[in-house]
Amino acid sequence: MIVTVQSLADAVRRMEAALLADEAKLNSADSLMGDGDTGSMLTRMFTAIAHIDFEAIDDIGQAFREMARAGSSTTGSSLGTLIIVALITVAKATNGNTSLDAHDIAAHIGAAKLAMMTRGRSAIGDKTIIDGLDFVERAIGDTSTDEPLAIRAVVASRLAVEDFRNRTSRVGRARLLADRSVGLDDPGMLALCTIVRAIANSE
Amino acid sequence: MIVTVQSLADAVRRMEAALLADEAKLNSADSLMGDGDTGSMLTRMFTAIAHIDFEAIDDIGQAFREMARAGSSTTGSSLGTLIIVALITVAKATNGNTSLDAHDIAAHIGAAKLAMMTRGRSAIGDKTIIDGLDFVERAIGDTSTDEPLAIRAVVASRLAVEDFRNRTSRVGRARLLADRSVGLDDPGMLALCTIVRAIANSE
Amino acid sequence: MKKLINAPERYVDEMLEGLTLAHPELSLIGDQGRVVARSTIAQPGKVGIVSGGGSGHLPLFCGYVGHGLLDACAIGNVFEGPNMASCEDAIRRADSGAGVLCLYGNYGGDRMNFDMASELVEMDSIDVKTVLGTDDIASAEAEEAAKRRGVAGLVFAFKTSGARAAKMGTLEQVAQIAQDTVSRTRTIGMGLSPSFLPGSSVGSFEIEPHEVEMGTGIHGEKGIWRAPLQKADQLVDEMVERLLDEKPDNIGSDVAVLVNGMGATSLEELFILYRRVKQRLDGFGFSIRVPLVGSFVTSMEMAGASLSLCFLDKELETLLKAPASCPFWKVGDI
Amino acid sequence: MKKLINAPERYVDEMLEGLTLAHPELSLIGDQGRVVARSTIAQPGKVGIVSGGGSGHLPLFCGYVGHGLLDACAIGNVFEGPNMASCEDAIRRADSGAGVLCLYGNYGGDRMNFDMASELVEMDSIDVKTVLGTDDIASAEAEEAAKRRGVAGLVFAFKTSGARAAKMGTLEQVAQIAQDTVSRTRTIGMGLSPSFLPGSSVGSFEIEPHEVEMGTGIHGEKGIWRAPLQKADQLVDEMVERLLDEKPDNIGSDVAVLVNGMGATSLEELFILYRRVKQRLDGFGFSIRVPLVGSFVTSMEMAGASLSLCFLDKELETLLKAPASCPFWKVGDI
Ligand SMILES: Nc1ncnc2c1ncn2[C@@H]1O[C@H](COP(=O)(O)OP(=O)(O)O)[C@@H](O)[C@H]1O
Ligand SMILES: Nc1ncnc2c1ncn2[C@@H]1O[C@H](COP(=O)(O)OP(=O)(O)O)[C@@H](O)[C@H]1O
Ligand SMILES: [Mg+2]
Ligand SMILES: [Mg+2]
Ligand SMILES: [Mg+2]
Ligand SMILES: [Mg+2]
Repeated sequence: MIVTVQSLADAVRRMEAALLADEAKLNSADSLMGDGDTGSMLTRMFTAIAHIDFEAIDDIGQAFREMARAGSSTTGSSLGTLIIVALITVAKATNGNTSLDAHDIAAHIGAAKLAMMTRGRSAIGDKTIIDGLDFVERAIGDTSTDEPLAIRAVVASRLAVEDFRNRTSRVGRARLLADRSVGLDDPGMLALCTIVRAIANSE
Repeated sequence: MIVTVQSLADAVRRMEAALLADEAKLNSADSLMGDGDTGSMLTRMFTAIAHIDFEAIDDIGQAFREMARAGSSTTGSSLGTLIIVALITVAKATNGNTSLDAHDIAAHIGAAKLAMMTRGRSAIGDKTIIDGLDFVERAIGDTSTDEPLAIRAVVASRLAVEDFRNRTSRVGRARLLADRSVGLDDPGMLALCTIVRAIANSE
Repeated sequence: MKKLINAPERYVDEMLEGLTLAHPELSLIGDQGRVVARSTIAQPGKVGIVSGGGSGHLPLFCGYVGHGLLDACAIGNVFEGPNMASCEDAIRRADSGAGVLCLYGNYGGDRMNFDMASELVEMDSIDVKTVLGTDDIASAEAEEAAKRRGVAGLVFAFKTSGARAAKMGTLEQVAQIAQDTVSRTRTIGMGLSPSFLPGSSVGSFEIEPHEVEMGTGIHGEKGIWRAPLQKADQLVDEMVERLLDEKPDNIGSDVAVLVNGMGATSLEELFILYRRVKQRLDGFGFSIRVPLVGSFVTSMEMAGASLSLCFLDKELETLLKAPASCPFWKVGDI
Repeated sequence: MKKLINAPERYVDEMLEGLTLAHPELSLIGDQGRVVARSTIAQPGKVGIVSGGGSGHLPLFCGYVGHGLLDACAIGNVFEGPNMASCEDAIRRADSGAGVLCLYGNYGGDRMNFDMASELVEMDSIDVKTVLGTDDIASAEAEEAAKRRGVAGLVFAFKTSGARAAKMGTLEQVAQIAQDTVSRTRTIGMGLSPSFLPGSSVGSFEIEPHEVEMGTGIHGEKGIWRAPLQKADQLVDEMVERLLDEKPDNIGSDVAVLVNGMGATSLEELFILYRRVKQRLDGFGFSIRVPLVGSFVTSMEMAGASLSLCFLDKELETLLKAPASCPFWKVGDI
């Protein structure tokens, strides 16, 4: 299986629709500890990304770069910027190719995750989207099963939410609020679920 | 019947109590067209007036002057200031006397009313406390009946309210709001009812 | 209503204490400590300018005491005029031999107390002239313009007459400038939510969560109409048109503009309003010479805004741009 | 929530348009029109100072662009950091050859975008240094002070570093002053009612009509405790004590104070708070050299206030008192 600009463009449209559908849910998850804008920000961002004229692009690296550019024009929020960082990382790695091999997806996610950690000054275990990506990366990279990639990714993104629900958040308003985060789902991890589900939902 | 400093002091204490009891009612009457402070302002004003050491005063003109001074220290509101103007007028007219004759009350009210009209630039018929005083002045001055003064005054202050209820206000927020004032009682006239009732309630 | 206060009855005095502690260039004087005056007395021979009014409108009134503006200010309780003694103290303090202009809003209590105080000081040969702000076009019909109340537009008159006094104009000249400014100024307000007297849980007016009221005064006085909130541009369009409908005769094309916040309305919103005001005035051929955007005259926590236009001539423009300095407003370098 | 706007998605751009129309000394630049810069470019050789952050905090951030303060400011959507391109445009605009200080609050999005922009401009040999405001003591424990967020106290750092830059300090020196100011500044806020993102009916935090929350951030971030509203003096006492508990080592007795309103809180209340702050600081032997009271850093229509202390040395005091001028704050004569 390979990812082409065409299939990427289709996935983007599904992501936009899925984020729109989950907008209120994500906002309200963020409003419990944060400023309540995760859903609105991502919807705005992916609406701009979905407006890219993918037809005019051959190079998949170029497509990711345009996605980063379009996304960046809409936000400077933490989560939005981290996603842009991820897109730039993948864009650099795939530049010059017309497609991306499914076998490389785990490695791309890993590289993106590292770039996000560097930029975000956060670590595995902080209860952020990074942990969601970490789960997804490991699930996709798992060679001991022949369950479809897409299914494994969706399940992993959900498992990450479950796994972290009763742990404490370590970014944002930091330690003073940490206790309150126990029992709450991280909005970035929830957003990753929405995105991964939309990508997987290809039929 | 005469009014002495002692009977004036007693009346002041009754006025204070009556205004306190009617505070909320007067505020809410004022809030329909004005700023909702008639009751609170008058309570504050008469609490200060009631604190005067009337025992130490012989001259009734002096007593009225002290009332004006104490009242003035608490407010610069329209109604409060008009009452102070009235007190000053009576103080000047009675200065040097130890008491005030009941037969002169109508004339004192008339003089106070004129002073208030001059200072307030308002006229009979504007639907203000002036009209209430006008009714009371005429009722007290009426020589064709031997109903007690106090009763006549109380009845007149209420009749003024009834009489003006469906007329339009001509002071304050003026013409643009005039229509809305139809059907509403003027807070200054209501306050006069409270005050006159307290004065009359001497047993 | 939640307020950061200690006790309703200490509200005004503690506010004044804080104000003068934070701004040592202002002093609290008068028998009852209800007069704010410049700590440094103005030079002899300068006409004094006094204002006053109820509390709850900061920066109005006492925030405008300063160079090129007011000399003293008498302060009343919340939404009540200053009492006679405070008016008298303020006038006496402001007098340095050249007379005093009393310049305040056209409210019954304020006027009566300033008038009585003026009569008293005139007995001591202090010259007093009075000019009343009457800019709120929603407070009375045009035929009764003299009955209108003074609201945010008063600030223009403070500024022009203050500058004229600083240039050592006579009382006659200073009062003339103030009157000229008032005559050329028009304001209309709109309210979104009321203010609350300290200690009270009843608002200064009642309004539904989705409504706006056009024409509200700075104490929450009722306005012209009330309807579901419209877009900012639509509200501004109506305000501009209502003001221009009442523009004075024989004016030029230069205007000063004040987009004023009533307290709880954010600067962001005021700039969104100003953007449209500018578009519309440009469209009508006016040229904005002095744009002011901010909370210059408030009503505590009331949400809403007002728009004031002052139709300028060259002299008023020069006076508006002359240096001035008070705690809340600095113009140019002194 | 009622706001005087046209459309949520046009909120920021229309606000910026209004701001720059009302203040021609500011210009809107950048590809996306999300950079506010001084219309007159600073003299060559002056270190540039750039800030930036989300919208909804006026006068912060872009209101502080002016002489003796900021040179340019990158603006994000409401409560979101500015995007990378805006940060880059702002830095390039502010550079006149002597390098640029990026001085902003310690928020994830802001930091990532400024960092990426800095890396880009450094490729063009523009020197960039970064200092982050971290004054909000409620946003992380003392052991993790570097994780704290920048709130109202940032204004002190704008002022001191801006003055140092105006005196033609080197990038090193300007950054040092900014860092020194940040290190000596502590803030704590309290919230009474939330703000609302344009178009949203859900507040930035939830609070009962009779409650106060101690320690809220300028986006409504949750605080330390919440309880029925207390008297102003009692709240101030706790705030002063919490700040003094965390005062830096080796300080003298001089302080600058900022009693800041979050938006809907009236100036009257701020002065009532200041009165007590002054009493308490006097009691602890501090001397207030620079008292600031007003809405310097807001959260739209949020009600509440914050208290910032900057523990001064002679140099910081001189810099705080040096002339400066931006639309919302003028110090001295330029
Ligand atoms: N420094 C960071 N490192 C990793 N993830 C982060 C970081 N900051 C925020 N996030 C993620 O972003 C989410 C918050 O997203 P969002 O509400 O859109 O951003 P903002 O905080 O800018 O409003 C968090 O739930 C978390 O998953
Ligand atoms: N100029 C005036 N002449 C006569 N009566 C007046 C005048 N102004 C106000 N009043 C009276 O005062 C009442 C309002 O009182 P109050 O609410 O206490 O004063 P304020 O308007 O200062 O808040 C009115 O109902 C009216 O009877
Ligand atoms: Mg968020
Ligand atoms: Mg009233
Ligand atoms: Mg009143
Ligand atoms: Mg955000």
